[in-house]
Formats: sequence, C-alpha cells, structure tokens
Amino acid sequence: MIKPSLKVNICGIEFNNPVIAASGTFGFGREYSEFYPLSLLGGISTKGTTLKYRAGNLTPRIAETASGMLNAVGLQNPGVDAFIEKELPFLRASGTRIIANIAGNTPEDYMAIAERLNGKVDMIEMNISCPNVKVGGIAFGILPESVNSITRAVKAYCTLTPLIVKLSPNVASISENAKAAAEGGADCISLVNTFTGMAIDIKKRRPLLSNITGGLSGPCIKPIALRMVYEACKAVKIPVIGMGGIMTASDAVEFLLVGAQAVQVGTANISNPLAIPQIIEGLERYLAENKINDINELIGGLLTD
Amino acid sequence: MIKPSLKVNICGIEFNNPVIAASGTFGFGREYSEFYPLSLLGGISTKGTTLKYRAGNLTPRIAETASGMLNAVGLQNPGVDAFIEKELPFLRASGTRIIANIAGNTPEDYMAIAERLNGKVDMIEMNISCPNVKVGGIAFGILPESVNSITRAVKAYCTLTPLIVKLSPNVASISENAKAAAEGGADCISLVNTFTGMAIDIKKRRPLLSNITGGLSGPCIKPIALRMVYEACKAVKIPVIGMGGIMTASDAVEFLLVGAQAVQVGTANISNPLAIPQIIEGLERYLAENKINDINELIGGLLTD
Amino acid sequence: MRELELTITQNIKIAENIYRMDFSLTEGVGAIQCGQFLNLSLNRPDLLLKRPFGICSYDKDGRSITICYQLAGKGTQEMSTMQAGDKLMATLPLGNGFKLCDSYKKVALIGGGVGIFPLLSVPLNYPDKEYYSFLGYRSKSFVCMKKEFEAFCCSRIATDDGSLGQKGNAVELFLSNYDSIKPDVILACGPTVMLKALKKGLKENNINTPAFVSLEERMGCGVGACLVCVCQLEKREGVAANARVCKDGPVFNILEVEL
Amino acid sequence: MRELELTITQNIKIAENIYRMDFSLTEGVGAIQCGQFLNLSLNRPDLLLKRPFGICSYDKDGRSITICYQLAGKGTQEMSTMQAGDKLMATLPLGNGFKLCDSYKKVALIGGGVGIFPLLSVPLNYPDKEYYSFLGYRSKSFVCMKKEFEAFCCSRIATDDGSLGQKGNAVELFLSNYDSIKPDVILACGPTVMLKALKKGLKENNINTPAFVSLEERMGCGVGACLVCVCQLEKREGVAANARVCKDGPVFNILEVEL
Ligand SMILES: Cc1cc2nc3c(=O)[nH]c(=O)nc-3n(C[C@H](O)[C@H](O)[C@H](O)COP(=O)(O)OP(=O)(O)OC[C@H]3O[C@@H](n4cnc5c(N)ncnc54)[C@H](O)[C@@H]3O)c2cc1C
Ligand SMILES: Cc1cc2nc3c(=O)[nH]c(=O)nc-3n(C[C@H](O)[C@H](O)[C@H](O)COP(=O)(O)OP(=O)(O)OC[C@H]3O[C@@H](n4cnc5c(N)ncnc54)[C@H](O)[C@@H]3O)c2cc1C
Ligand SMILES: Cc1cc2nc3c(=O)[nH]c(=O)nc-3n(C[C@H](O)[C@H](O)[C@H](O)COP(=O)(O)O)c2cc1C
Ligand SMILES: Cc1cc2nc3c(=O)[nH]c(=O)nc-3n(C[C@H](O)[C@H](O)[C@H](O)COP(=O)(O)O)c2cc1C
Ligand code: FES
Ligand code: FES
Repeated sequence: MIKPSLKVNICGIEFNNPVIAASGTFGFGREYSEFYPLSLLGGISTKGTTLKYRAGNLTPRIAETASGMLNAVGLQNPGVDAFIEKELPFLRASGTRIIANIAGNTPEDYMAIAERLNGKVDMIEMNISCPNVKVGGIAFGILPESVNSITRAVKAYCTLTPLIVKLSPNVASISENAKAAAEGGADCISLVNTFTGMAIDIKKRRPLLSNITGGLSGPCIKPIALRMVYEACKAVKIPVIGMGGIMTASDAVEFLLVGAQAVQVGTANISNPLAIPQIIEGLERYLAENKINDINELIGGLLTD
Repeated sequence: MIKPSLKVNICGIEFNNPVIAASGTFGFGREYSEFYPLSLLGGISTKGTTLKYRAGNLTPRIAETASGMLNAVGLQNPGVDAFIEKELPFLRASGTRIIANIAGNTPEDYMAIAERLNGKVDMIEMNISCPNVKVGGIAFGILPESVNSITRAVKAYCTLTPLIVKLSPNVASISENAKAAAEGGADCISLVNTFTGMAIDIKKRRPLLSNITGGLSGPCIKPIALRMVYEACKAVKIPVIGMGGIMTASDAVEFLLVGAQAVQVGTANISNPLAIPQIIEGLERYLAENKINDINELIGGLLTD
Repeated sequence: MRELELTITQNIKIAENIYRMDFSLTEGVGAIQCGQFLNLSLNRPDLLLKRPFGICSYDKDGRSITICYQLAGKGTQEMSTMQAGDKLMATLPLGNGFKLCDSYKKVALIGGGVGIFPLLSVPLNYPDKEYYSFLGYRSKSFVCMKKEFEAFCCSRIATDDGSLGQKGNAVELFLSNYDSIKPDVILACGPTVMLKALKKGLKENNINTPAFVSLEERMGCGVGACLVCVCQLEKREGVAANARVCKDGPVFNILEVEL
Repeated sequence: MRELELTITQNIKIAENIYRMDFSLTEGVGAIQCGQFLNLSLNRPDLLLKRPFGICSYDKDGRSITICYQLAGKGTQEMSTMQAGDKLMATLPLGNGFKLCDSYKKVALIGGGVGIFPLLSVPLNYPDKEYYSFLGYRSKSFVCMKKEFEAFCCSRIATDDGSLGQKGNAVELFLSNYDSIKPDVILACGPTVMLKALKKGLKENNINTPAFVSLEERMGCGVGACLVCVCQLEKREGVAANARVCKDGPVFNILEVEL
C-alpha cells in the first residue's frame, strides 16, 4: 500500500501535514527543536506577539484541573520587532510553516503589528480573545460586530500574508462570530482559544492563579471545542483550523471529520514533548488502516444521517 | 467542639444543608432513596418537567468524555400533571426540600406549568437553557433581553413559590444574564446548566450521540462553571445556587467560597450513588477542621487581595 | 441494590480479547437474580462512567461474584491491566434479571458474543430445569465458557466463520434445532442485531414459545434515575412508551420491546 | 533533555510524608548536572501536568536516578501508591543546575524541607570540595537523608520545633556557623521564604560570599516554552525582566533574582 498523503493546502499555502503547534505552548520553536526536527510539523503558531515587550502576569500562572489546565501567562512576549529580529530567522530556517500569532490592546496595535509582519511569515493569526483586551468592557472577540470590524481593519494590512482570525469560545454563538470574521475578510478562522475558568485552593481560600481567572485548555474542553468547530465549519466557506484538547491522533481525526482543514495542538505539548510527532504518526496509521490515500478525503467526512 | 451548622436559608426557605441533587440526574428521588434516606439531602431538583409527556431523544443518549459526560436525554418526562399526581406525594413525604425543575417550548408553556406548581413545591427552577427551545433561533436563555422577559412572565405565576432561574452557560456574558434574571424578578438564580458539546466515534465516523450534540457535565466543566458562579455572585444580590462538576466536598467548598448559597450535584450521582451523602459529610469535616461553626461564614469567603 | 467495594481475586484471559474477573465482597449483597448486572467503577477519575457487566456467577450470600468482559474500549482495556487485590466500587445487583415460572421446564438459552455470560447464571437460580444452549462466537479463538455451559446444558456452538461448531450465528443454530427440542421458554442475550433476528425468526417460523431478551444500551447511573438508557416498547393502543433498560430491564418479553 | 520511559525500581517511605523513588532507564540520558530536575508524568490522564522533582542522585551514564518527594497533593499521593516495575514517562534532565568554578573549595549547602534533596547531587559532579551542610526540617519525624549528607559533609541540622538539632531554620543555622566556616560559595534550595531570609541575612551580615539559589515555581512544560514558571530578575538599569525558572534556572545567583 502506498503511504497516505497528509498534505493540506490552506489559503494557497501547502502544509506537509495538518498538525500545527498551537500558539503559546510552543514558544518560538527552539525548545522543542531539541526533541525533534521542526520540519516534521505542519507548522508553528508562535507565542502571541504584541507591539511592545510585555512582562505578563504574576505567578502562579498555571493550575491543574480535571483533565485540563488553567493558564494566565498574560501574553508575556518580546514585542514584534524583537520577534522579527531574533526569532524569525531561526523559525524561517526550520523548514516548517510559520504562523505569527498577534495580539493588541487597540485596533491600531493590531494594524501596526500586521503591517510589520506582512510578507514575512506564512500566515498571521489574529488572537482576538485575549481577556486583557477591552473595547467598551467587552473583548474584541465577543460581539459579532466587533469581530467583523477588527477583521476588516487588520486585513487591510495583510496584503501579502493570509489572515487567520482566532475566535474566542466565550461567546453566545460561534456561528455568528465565524460568519462575522469571514464577512470582515478573514482568509481563514481558527478556534478555539481557551475558556475562561478558575480554581481555588480551599486551604488558603484563595484562587490558584494570581490573576484569579485563567484560560482553560486540554482534553476537558474537547467536546465543546469540537462542537464549536463543527458549527463554524457549517457556517463559513473559508478554511477552519480546529483545536481544543487534541492529545492524540484520534482526537485530531474528530476535528478533521467535522470539517477542520488542519488542527492545532497546544496543551498536549506541555504534557508530552513528543505529542505532535506522535499525532502525525497516528494520523498516518489511521489513514492506512482505513485505506484512505489522501487526508483531504477525511476532512468533513462525518456521517450524520 | 460543637457540630458545625450546615443550615442555609434561601429566599426564606430553610435547607438542612446546602447540597441539592441536580435536575435530571436524580429522577424523582425514588431510585436513590434505596441507597439513603432522602431527608439527608439539602433538597432535590426534580427531572425537568414539561406541560405534556415527552418521550425524549433516540439513544444513544450518553457518551463519556475526558473527566466528563455528554447527555442528550431530551427532557423525557411524564408531564406536569403526572408529576403532581404520581411523584409529588412521594417527594413531599421524603422530608427534604423539593424544587420543581420546569421546561417549555413557549413562554405560555412555562407560565402554565408554573401556575400548576405554584404553592405545591418549595421552589420552582425554570430551566431556560434547553437546546430544543427556540425563540427566533436563539434559546430563551442566551440573550439578556429574553432572559429578562421570560422571567418576568413566569414570575407572575409564582406568587406562592420562589422562582429560581437556571442560566445557560453557552452565553457571551453570564453577568449580564444573571442581572437580566434578577431584574426580571427572579428570586434566585442557579447555574450552570450543561455546555453544548459533541464526540465522535472515529471508527464509524459518526457522532456518539444520536442527537449529534449533547450537554457536557462533570468535573471537566468545573473551572468554567466556578468562574461563572463567581461572576454571577458579583453581579446580583439575589441568592445564587452553584453547580457544574461538583464531585467532592472540596469542590462544593470552592463554589461556596465564590458566593454560592447552595450547590447542586448532578453527574456525581451517576458516577457514585453515595456522592451526595459523602459530600455533606465532607463539608461537615471541612468546617470542623477549619473551626467554622456555621457554613454561612464560608459563603463568599474567597480571599483575592 | 447497593454501592459496595469489590476486591479483585482473579483477572485472567479466557479467550481472544475476553477476560474473566472474580471479585470478593466484604459485605454480602444479598440475593441475586440471574440475569442481573453490576455497574463497575474503574478507579480512573477521567473515566467518569461506570461500566455495566452481566453477573456470570455468584455464591448464595453474594460474597463472591464473577463477570466476563470483552475488550471494547478504554474502560475494558484498563480493567485488563488490573490485578488481584485491586479494589473497585460497584453498584449491584441491578435490573430485573431472568424470571422463570415453574411451568417452564425446558429452557433454551441463546447467547451471542458477550451475551453468553449472563446466561451462565440462570441455573444458579433455577437448578432443576432442562437446559439447551445455543452459543454464537465470532470465531474459534473467541470461544470460552464452553465447559461451564456443558456442565448444565446440552450445549451447541456456532461460529461466524465456521471454525468451530456450525457456521452461522446463535439464532440460526437455535432455529435449526428448534423442532428437536421444543423448549417451554427462550432466554436470549446478545447484540441487538441478534435479538432482532430472533424476533423475526420466531415470527416467521410461527414459534409462540415465550421469549425473554436481555438488552444492551449505553448507561449512566444504572439505577433508573438519569433516563439515558431507554428502549422503546411496542405501541399499546397506538401509544408509544419508553422503558429504562437498567431498571425496567435489561430483560424484556420479546413481544413487548421494539427491536 | 529527552522524553524517556523510567521504570520504578524502588518506592519507599523514608520519613513522615516523604518517599524515595528510584528509577532505571533503558536508554541513558547522558551527563546530568547536579541541581537539575526532571518533569514526571503520572500516568493519570486526569492529571495532565507533569510534576518537577530535583534529581537527588544518578549514576554516571544516567541509567539510574533517584528522587525524593513529599506528599503535597494529588500527584504525589498517586506516586506514593506506585510500585516497583511501574513505568512513567519523564522529561530530563532539565534546567541549568549548580555550577562550581575551581576556585570554590569550601561549599556551604543550605537546604530547607524538600529543598535538601537536589543538594545531595552536588558532590556527584564535584567530589573534591569541602562540604558543609545546614539542613532544616519541620520536626524530627521529617528528618531524612541525614546519613547521606554526613557521608560527604560536615552536616548540621535544625528543626522548627527543636526536636532534633538546633531549634530554628536552615538559614539561622548557617548564619550562626558562618564565621567558623567562611565558605567560598553558598548553594541553597528550599521554600521561597527561606531563600528570601537568606538574601536578607547575607546582606545584613555583610556576607559577600557568592550564593546560588534553586527556585521553585509552578511549572507546565518544564522546557522553557510555555512561560508559566517565571521569576523576576532584579532590575538592571531600571529595566525589569523575567526569567524562566525551568530553563534559565532553577539555579540563579541570589543577587540576580527578586525574592
Ligand atoms: C446490561 C448490560 C450488560 C452487559 N454485560 C456485559 C458482559 O457481561 N460482558 C461484556 O463484555 N460486556 C457487557 N456489556 C457491554 C459492556 O458494558 C461494554 O462493552 C463496556 O461498557 C465497554 O466499555 P469500554 O470502556 O471498554 O468501551 P468505551 O467505548 O470506551 O466506553 C465508553 C462508554 O460507552 C459505553 N459502552 C460502550 N460499549 C457499550 C455496549 N456495548 N453496551 C453498553 N455500553 C457500552 C461504556 O459503558 C462507556 O460508558 C453489557 C452491557 C449492558 C448494558
Ligand atoms: C524545580 C523544582 C524541583 C522540585 N523538587 C522537589 C523535590 O525534589 N522533592 C519534592 O518533594 N518536591 C519538589 N518540588 C515540588 C514538587 O514539584 C511539588 O511538591 C509537586 O509538584 C506537588 O504535586 P502534587 O500533585 O502532589 O500537588 P498538587 O497541589 O495536586 O499539584 C497541582 C499542581 O501544582 C504544582 N505544584 C504544587 N505544589 C508545587 C510546588 N511546591 N512547586 C512547584 N509546583 C507545585 C504541581 O506540579 C501541579 O502542577 C520541586 C519543584 C520544582 C519547581
Ligand atoms: C500556556 C498557554 C499559553 C497560550 N498562549 C496563547 C497565545 O499567546 N495566543 C493564542 O492565540 N493562544 C494562546 N493559547 C491558547 C492555545 O493556543 C489554544 O488555543 C488553547 O490552549 C486550546 O488548545 P489546547 O487544548 O490544545 O491547548 C495558550 C494556551 C496555553 C495553554
Ligand atoms: C443526564 C442529565 C440530565 C439532565 N437533565 C436536566 C433537566 O432536565 N433540567 C435541567 O435543568 N438540567 C438538567 N441537567 C443538568 C444538570 O442539572 C446540571 O445543571 C449539569 O449537569 C451540571 O452539573 P454537574 O456537572 O454536577 O452534572 C441534566 C444533566 C444530566 C447529566
Ligand atoms: S442508566 Fe440511568 S436510567 Fe438507566
Ligand atoms: S514550565 Fe514552561 S516555560 Fe517553564
């Protein structure tokens, strides 16, 4: 039997396989390059980058929950210029696709970052679900109208590089927000970001995170994330990148079946540095066992009759 | 040391302790009464009752997920008249507080059920987060305006019995919806209901539930549920009943610390028929160990400075 | 029904993918009816749901119990790694079980796949009947409990691939032997497709022998409270109704349930 | 650093709430620096995060490794139930570890609570120094590894309640003995309050001996990628900066980090 093809094409960009390291869990790739060649990956979504250096939140920034974890890193990053100067050359040389994940406090921030990255990376992923970013008390990513308008504003600066809009799951209707991003000109959407959650140390009667609340990720959120990706795929025609709790190839297959063109893997890296290569291997095995020659045949293949 | 008091008072009704069996996981109490006397409980929220008999969804109605479960029972119940005639006498005689959980397809349904139950139970809990109930494409529980208006409409019929509004977690802002319920005249709010999720059998490439999606419950949702209860308690002055993934006394303490006046326990019953008595015992132990004489001293006692 | 701690006393492979697990209980559960099941906790906090298994055998005071299980998914996989001495919580005994009136002398047992195991418990309650068993397995390597059935039964075997006994399934095996036995009652347990074939076969062959089937459905509580495990009853006067497999079943009169 | 399967060869209680776990590795990890740690998977899918533990001792080719752990929460509780033969995945070796230049002859080791364990590994890399250890325990029943320290150290003990050795903590013990030893370098590991007290104590006593501290912080990846484990560096020219405890540490010059 011939080796199945894992290649996917998103917005005209070819990925060796549909498994991308999720933003914030993979730094700028250096650490995991000690475990395996980064060229194995479908791509890397880099740590969320802001216009200027950000120190992030106080520690503790992490707490464990049932089959999940909370984080409140608070977008610690060196700023976009340092990213371009110090991290991008290494990443470009790594032989994988580079998605720059960006965040800002104002639309102008996002536009300025996009402008600097335009043409320098394979895709730009706009994170509009950062809990620290406020518009009239509500994050950019919550109301469909603001999703639409920020997408439109930032897309204008992504003339050479396709724009992914990364949706927040803390919303009333993911379909509406997906549509709003598509109508605003997004080339692709990705979801989900983390769910806002909290955990308490009952001995100290204090939150486990210094920030009180944090973002929940890992297998615990997979059922909700999968349902949202399923709805988003039905709502829009642009490609969708799915994520949320993917730990194994079997989890990745679920996201592909509901229509995701690619997946991102976040928390799994934290639990197991070899997670992504193992998922890629597992996908190959699943395809071979099911006599599927091309992974594209799997995408959207859920049977619901 | 004197035995700590677990009594709480919600809307003028005294509960022996703040641990209530959550709707849909405890039937009408008969089954679990074979394991322990129901008088041990703080109260029972009964299986969601509609105006007429409902058969519910096709099976499979349940699927396991990481530290959680999905259900799509679809409100199978005998209808409000059969509830009053056949179930209520047994429940009334059981020596615990009875909360009638109600659901409907239209505001008129809810009003009619409330009217029949008014004065017959200790509290009425209006479930406005049933995914089968539509208003202009969005469930009653999603938009603050509709939460407000249905609360107002149904409260008019709850002249003798306090009304709890059970909020959906599949919303943009739980604070806004909590406020909307309070402003609509709710005497109390309870949250969270289940999160819409899905899971797939990758061998068959089919959803694990016949209904495709279902409600996620259990420990996996606890961090999100706890954060929502925390926000709701800050948003409103009426009492809040918290739930979502409570398996142990320690989980219950977390919800009390963020301000819940009582908790409900659902999925834990399914995993362990003795869950609720064990939680009550554990609460007593926690209070004794921490030299707290009255559980009311714990409520809202989270330190965040 | 009670929630008790079971101690594993033995966990051994008895056929391809099939294991037998024996438990001892410090407290007795009291009387068990054949065909009842238990709902077993797996001691893995990420696997929240208990797993239902038919009780294969038990001693009189309910202080030792045997189940047999096939590797199906995460839970049974986890079970296969457990060792004597490990302790698990379980709810038991559950369901209605098989009940036989005195007038039933000749009993036909039809079992397919893991459905054979609960049938093993029938003679524990009813030692004085005449038993005929018709057991269907996928293939020779899956055959197990053969001797145990032979100990109280006139036992016949079918395999899907004909590698042992008759080629075919348990229902075909039963129907082809029906005339020579003419049982007073039929007890059947196996996958829904098998029970469906039985219902059809009985009808087509005008066999009116009372028949009771034990159903399988995904379960939550196992005690009748959560309503996830329903089956549909045949309409009575045009009215449809549900029954809970865990509480109202798992054993139903074949004429009462939709298959 | 690598991701490897470790096989437990021994798991025994060595003091109140404190266990020692020995592992063998089928593949060697190569050179280990004293003060490095490993990040241990717990084989419980509901406990997603690895747990960091200082490496107490190891053989030259990194094929056997020892850690000591205190019962703190769910993970260490689970560890205490594990048995020889059980296999766990781990990432190792992690962090920078303690590095001593040749000019440091006299080494003071200050350890509090579980912080004493990583200090045990120092003579493995630097066998030819003169060691003085100052170990603080909660109480007599928590005292462990006393003999192991005495084997290479002039070792002194303090307990919070005075039930063994001097009453007080490890820093007080060290300071009260400082003049008689005058070490060339100080290596300290323990709770943040202890390290804080050390920093203050050195300053107040005008002790300029180079001092290196090993920090504890809640961790995720352990490899430097997720940025959850940061500590704050002392401002340089007014500019604040973070460092990752897992990758840039856990060992820092006491003058460089804010405590
Ligand atoms: C009343 C009853 C008696 C049974 N007796 C036996 C027996 O004696 N021996 C035996 O091997 N099997 C028996 N089964 C089937 C057995 O319960 C499943 O094979 C087992 O639950 C699979 O668990 P898993 O974790 O390996 O599979 P997973 O697929 O990981 O299980 C996921 C969830 O689905 C449920 N599930 C999966 N398959 C089935 C199934 N076929 N029936 C019901 N629930 C299922 C599980 O209980 C669990 O809740 C019985 C089922 C029922 C309802
Ligand atoms: C570099 C380093 C080396 C360490 N070396 C040792 C050692 O040799 N011996 C020893 O007993 N302990 C050591 N610790 C502390 C040890 O990691 C924690 O006690 C352990 O993780 C607690 O896990 P738990 O599951 O029992 O507690 P839980 O409270 O259930 O853990 C929940 C989460 O919090 C984290 N956590 C809890 N307490 C701590 C803590 N004090 N430090 C860091 N993370 C924590 C856990 O890792 C886990 O992610 C070290 C910590 C670090 C950072
Ligand atoms: C420690 C941590 C840091 C993260 N940082 C970012 C970030 O900077 N930008 C972003 O868009 N998402 C960030 N995320 C979210 C992940 O990219 C991903 O959307 C989420 O964790 C769900 O996937 P998972 O369950 O596979 O982790 C972060 C997640 C974690 C756990
Ligand atoms: C099987 C099942 C049935 C449920 N049925 C109802 C219902 O009829 N009405 C309702 O308001 N909530 C219903 N719920 C939701 C629970 O009452 C509760 O809000 C939710 O499960 C979260 O709590 P838990 O994690 O403790 O289960 C149901 C939950 C489950 C698991
Ligand atoms: S499994 Fe809960 S009612 Fe049958
Ligand atoms: S634990 Fe991930 S960077 Fe330190």
